[in-house]
Amino acid sequence: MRTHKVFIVFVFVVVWEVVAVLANSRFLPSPLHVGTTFWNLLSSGALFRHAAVSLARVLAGFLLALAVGLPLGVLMGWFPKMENLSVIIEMLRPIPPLAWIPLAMLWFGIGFQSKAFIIFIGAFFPILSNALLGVRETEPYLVEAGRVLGASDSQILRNIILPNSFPSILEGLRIGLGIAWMCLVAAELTGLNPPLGLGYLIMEARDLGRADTVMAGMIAIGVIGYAMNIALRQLEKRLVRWRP
Amino acid sequence: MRTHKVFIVFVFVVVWEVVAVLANSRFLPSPLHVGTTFWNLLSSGALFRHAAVSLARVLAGFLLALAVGLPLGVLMGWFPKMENLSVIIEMLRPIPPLAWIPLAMLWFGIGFQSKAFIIFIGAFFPILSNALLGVRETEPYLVEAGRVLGASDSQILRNIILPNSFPSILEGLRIGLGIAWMCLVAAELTGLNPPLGLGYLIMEARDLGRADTVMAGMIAIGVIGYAMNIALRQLEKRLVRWRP
Amino acid sequence: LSQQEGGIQSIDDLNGKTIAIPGKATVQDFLLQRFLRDNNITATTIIVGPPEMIQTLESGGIDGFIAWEPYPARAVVEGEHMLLVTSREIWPHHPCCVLAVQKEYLAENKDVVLAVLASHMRATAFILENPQEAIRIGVDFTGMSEEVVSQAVQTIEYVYEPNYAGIKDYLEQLLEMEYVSSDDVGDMDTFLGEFVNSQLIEEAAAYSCSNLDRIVRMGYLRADLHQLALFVALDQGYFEEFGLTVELYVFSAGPQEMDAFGSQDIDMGYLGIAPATTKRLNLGIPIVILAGANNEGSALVVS
Amino acid sequence: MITLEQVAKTIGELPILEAVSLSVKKGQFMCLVGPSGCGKTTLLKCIAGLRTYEGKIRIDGRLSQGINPKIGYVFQEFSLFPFLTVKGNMEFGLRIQKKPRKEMDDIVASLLDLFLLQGFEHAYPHELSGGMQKKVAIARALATDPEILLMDEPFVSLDAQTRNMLQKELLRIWNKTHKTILFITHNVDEAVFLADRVMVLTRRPATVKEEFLIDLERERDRTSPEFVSVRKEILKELEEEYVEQVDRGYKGL
Amino acid sequence: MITLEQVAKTIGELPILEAVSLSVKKGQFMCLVGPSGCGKTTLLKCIAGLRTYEGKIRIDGRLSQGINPKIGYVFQEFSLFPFLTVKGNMEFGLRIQKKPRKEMDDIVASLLDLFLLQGFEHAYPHELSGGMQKKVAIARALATDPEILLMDEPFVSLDAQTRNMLQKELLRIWNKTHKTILFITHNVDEAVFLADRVMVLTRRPATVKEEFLIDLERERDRTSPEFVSVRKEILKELEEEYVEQVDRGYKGL
Ligand SMILES: Nc1ncnc2c1ncn2[C@@H]1O[C@H](COP(=O)(O)OP(=O)(O)OP(=O)(O)O)[C@@H](O)[C@H]1O
Ligand SMILES: Nc1ncnc2c1ncn2[C@@H]1O[C@H](COP(=O)(O)OP(=O)(O)OP(=O)(O)O)[C@@H](O)[C@H]1O
Ligand SMILES: [Mg+2]
Ligand SMILES: [Mg+2]
Repeated sequence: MRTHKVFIVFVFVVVWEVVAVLANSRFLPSPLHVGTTFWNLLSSGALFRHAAVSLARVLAGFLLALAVGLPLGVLMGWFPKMENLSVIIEMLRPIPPLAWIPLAMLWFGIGFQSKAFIIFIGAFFPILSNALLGVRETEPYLVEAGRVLGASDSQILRNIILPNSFPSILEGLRIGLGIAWMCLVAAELTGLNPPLGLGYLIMEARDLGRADTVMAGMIAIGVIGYAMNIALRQLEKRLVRWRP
Repeated sequence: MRTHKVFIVFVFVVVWEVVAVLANSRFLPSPLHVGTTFWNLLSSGALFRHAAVSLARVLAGFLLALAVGLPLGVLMGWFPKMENLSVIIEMLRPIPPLAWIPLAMLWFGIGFQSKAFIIFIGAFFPILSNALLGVRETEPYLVEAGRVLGASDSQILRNIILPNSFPSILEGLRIGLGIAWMCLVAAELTGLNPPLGLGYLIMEARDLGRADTVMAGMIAIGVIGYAMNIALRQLEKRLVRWRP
Repeated sequence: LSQQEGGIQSIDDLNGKTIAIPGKATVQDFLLQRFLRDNNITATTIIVGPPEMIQTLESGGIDGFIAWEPYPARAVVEGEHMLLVTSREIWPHHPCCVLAVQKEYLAENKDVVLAVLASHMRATAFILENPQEAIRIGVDFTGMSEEVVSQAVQTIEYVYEPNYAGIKDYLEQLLEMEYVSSDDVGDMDTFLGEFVNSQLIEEAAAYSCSNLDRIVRMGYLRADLHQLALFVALDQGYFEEFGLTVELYVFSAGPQEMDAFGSQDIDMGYLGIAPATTKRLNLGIPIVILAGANNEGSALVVS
Repeated sequence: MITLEQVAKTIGELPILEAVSLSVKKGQFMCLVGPSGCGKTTLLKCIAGLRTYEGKIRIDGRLSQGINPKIGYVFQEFSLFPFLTVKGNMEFGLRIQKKPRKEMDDIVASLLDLFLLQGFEHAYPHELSGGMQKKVAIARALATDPEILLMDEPFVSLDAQTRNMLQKELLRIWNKTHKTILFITHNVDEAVFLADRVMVLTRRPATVKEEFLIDLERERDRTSPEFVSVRKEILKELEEEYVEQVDRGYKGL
Repeated sequence: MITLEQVAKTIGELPILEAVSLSVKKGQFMCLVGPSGCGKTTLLKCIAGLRTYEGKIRIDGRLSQGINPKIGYVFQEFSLFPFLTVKGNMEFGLRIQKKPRKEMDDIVASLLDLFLLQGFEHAYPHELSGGMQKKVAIARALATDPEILLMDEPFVSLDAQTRNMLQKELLRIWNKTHKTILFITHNVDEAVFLADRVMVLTRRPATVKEEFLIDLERERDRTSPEFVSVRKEILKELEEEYVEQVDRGYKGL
């Protein structure tokens, strides 16, 4: 498996190289060029500083989304009445993070919080959505079995619904995490002091026309996002050993 | 249910009104003010023109994501080897749509396609992800039952896996659709001819400091997104009657 | 001087304050740095998107900002804030927006370029001669209030001569700060000689034609009063007089317009000198600057 | 003590239960038999509070409302928690009752012994055979030592020896703890071997057709003439319902 | 014709099957009995090609590789497609074979009749009782008229009358179509009533312990002395395994 994956990444890089050579455009720098830039950014420590700031923002927004979205999704799946909230949620869901920026700045100023809010907006809905799905898809017989063993509503939620919908919840986390990173550029578009962050790095490089740095930033986001995704998968493997 | 929902929207508007009055800031217009702006945009036909263009872009990107993401997700869930592709996918997933813009313009120019591509980027991953989840979560006994009845791989996919993972797939579509709309502003940030689109409307209003128009645009996106979501739910209700 | 609640009345009050710029390597970035250096002030600069500058100023997140029009004008009109200095006072006649053309397009469609240039020059003259009428056109095109537009045009110097000296000055600063590499620039005068074409202005002045029957794809920036000449030319039908149809593409910022030049989706366009220069060099996007659109037109705003 | 008064239930257009009235005294062992699909499971679920119904159900004299903690239930269908091990499943009710760790371990150990499941405490349900799953489900219901046991075909899928052994064990536990037991089975032999009373239900919509008091000494001899004769009588009642069903073409809707 | 040569299977550390050799001739009806959890289901799944194994399995002389379209299978556990109606489930195999609509409808209609499920063709599995679900599962396997039938406790959860009726129906079908049938049951009575040969398996790891040829006229009389005596002998064999199991504490792992 591992060698397969390395191979696939290798093929991807080769294809990119070929396309880059054929296109011969500064807009599409070759992997080697991007790699050099990446390495320079890394060894100068700049990449690390950008990444650390972004990671903090993404984590804050993501954890907030988790803290609000997961319980809300579970409750909405559990209490039919709560499902009515979906009317607000489904309306807020499609609104672009970029459109939230003015309001986020108004509410939270230019600091950390407004960035976390933008990321929260992105991660919140899929987490909620998949938690709700997991709860709703729990087979009724499991709930009944819990009931006749004397479990209260909250015990059924904790001891049956949650473990049973874990795969679906984790998928929601994975999607939410991906979107949290997706919202990073929007979050780091404005109000930066100091001007740090991978999203900022990308947009500055883009404004200056540094395609290699843009790609280095994209790769940094890709790699960190991938690593966090792997961490979630490991968590799943450990917690969902019971699947056939 | 319906009255509950109307009530919840009503509460939401009232809270907004109160907050707006308390904040007394021209950056947070009251619902009434926004409502008037919305109505003016609607009756002048401007909102309709913006919405129609955006809808076409979102639909194109979303349908493309569906056409690629759904089969790919199903195949990745079905063939263990295909799962190795996830290494690329999980790396591409967190990259922000805004960062894709330069490449999108390079590949697809400035027109409809590059906008659809940005939206595709957003909708693709959750659709793929939830399709994969649905396939992987299909109980093995269903596959075995199909096998002993002589079903081939493709028949098992079509006649067992797909109907069985329908709820999960539809959740992916719902999430993907939400994110498609979320990417609209990013997609409509650049190179518009004519200058139409709800994302454009919002960003222009933001430049001009028209908070009421920004919000009217957000509401328009919210309402259209909600309507499309309802359509998906209706589809689910009709196709998943078999749930207990 | 009396200072109420840390308010800024004079230049010296800026010491130790936080001032927002729209982005690194923007003209405003250099204006502010020059201003701070000239006045021996230290201040923190942070990046805030222009649309959010006014509200951030009001919420206390920053003490001042430097931005292009119409944001200073809006701050004055809508928020009763104060222009501490205009960019004219910091760097007189500094270059700002320009009219650029795709190099290849210039070679192959010189007549079209001349027609556009001639229209641009006529429009600029119109603005200078009929300021009130120009303001009306600005209001029509941008949707801003008349107050804002008339406030804004006061700080903008509308020109058509390409500001060779100013661009050179700016480029030197870019090199100094390593936003562009000297490898790409090579010999400065050779580069600028190619990048800034000052001759066509004269040729255009004498150009006449009425039946070009051509389409030109033109980029411009959303709600940017620096590009008033374009709006005037459209409004007054100057392009049509040449038999030219202008297909407009709107962008939210200059760097994006440069990308469109790069992907050859537009032929000509109005945009800021900063993205035009940096992306010309860093991405090798072959554009030529034909004319200025305006000089100056930015200001430092405080509460 | 369980009392049903005119309990009825209709799902959609289909009447499932019709005017079921019966009562099981405290400490009694009652078996329910009836044709396939007649409504036995539905009836048991109504008593457990898992289904709504018309009419009245009283548990120890009080109108039943929702789930009663006195009741233990063995489901007919697969009902183990797939995400818990054998041990986790057996412990579930004890955890809910917040029993101390030590006590839980003791109970689980003795259940593992009783059901010959030693060595499988850490296996997940999908790693068990059908019969083993059934045994875990019974053990889970017994673990909390409920006053009332509702058992829906618990011994199905077990080999004859295990079944016999568990029948005797159930009787022993019942004797010792004076539980009230309501037991569904298709195996008339089993019903007569276990019960104080056997209730025969009609074809759907189910109602009480006939009641048999089994007044035989325990442990009962399956070959004794009394045993065989009651067994035959019950089978005859069932046969009637079956024939009726076949004649009427068993139209459901 | 099914031939097993030294078939063995181990899951993890646990040996399930050990050197199982047997053969079922074409048109034969063989029953498998054995203690709970000994490996019967595993053996049947190996034959169906649903599990990997060591050793050799031949179907009609050819080494079995993967699923064999000649084989029909009735699962022990719930196995209906929850997203299909009763009719949809019964039709599934026929659709796979691309049978014409008319033929499918005829087959489904006769199966609905046979299993007394008329009126339920549009019901989904979760709307059926346990016994009804079992019947649909059997019907689904019969629908495609496979040459070989592997049946894992198919008649469990059915009332005595339905069970008897279906036993006879199965024999009738078998007689008419000369199917090869391998049938798992815990009901020794059922085994002796149905089979040409009854194979007793040992406790886990399962291997063949003893084979009984049932050379009685059909339709068999369950009370005939021969019947009763074979039944007793088989039960004795099973008892031995059971006792052994209990003695050894049935340690699984
Ligand atoms: N996936 C698995 N992982 C681990 N062990 C398994 C798995 N599947 C089956 N087993 C073990 O294999 C043994 C035999 O199982 P099998 O289902 O074949 O028994 P059986 O003879 O059909 O029993 P029953 O009569 O109860 O149905 C059991 O001990 C079971 O625990
Ligand atoms: N959710 C449901 N929707 C519709 N019909 C249902 C539902 N649940 C049960 N039924 C119907 O109720 C009737 C009785 O079902 P029940 O499970 O109580 O039967 P049973 O007596 O337990 O049968 P068995 O002996 O087969 O287990 C059946 O005809 C079944 O189709
Ligand atoms: Mg039942
Ligand atoms: Mg089995």
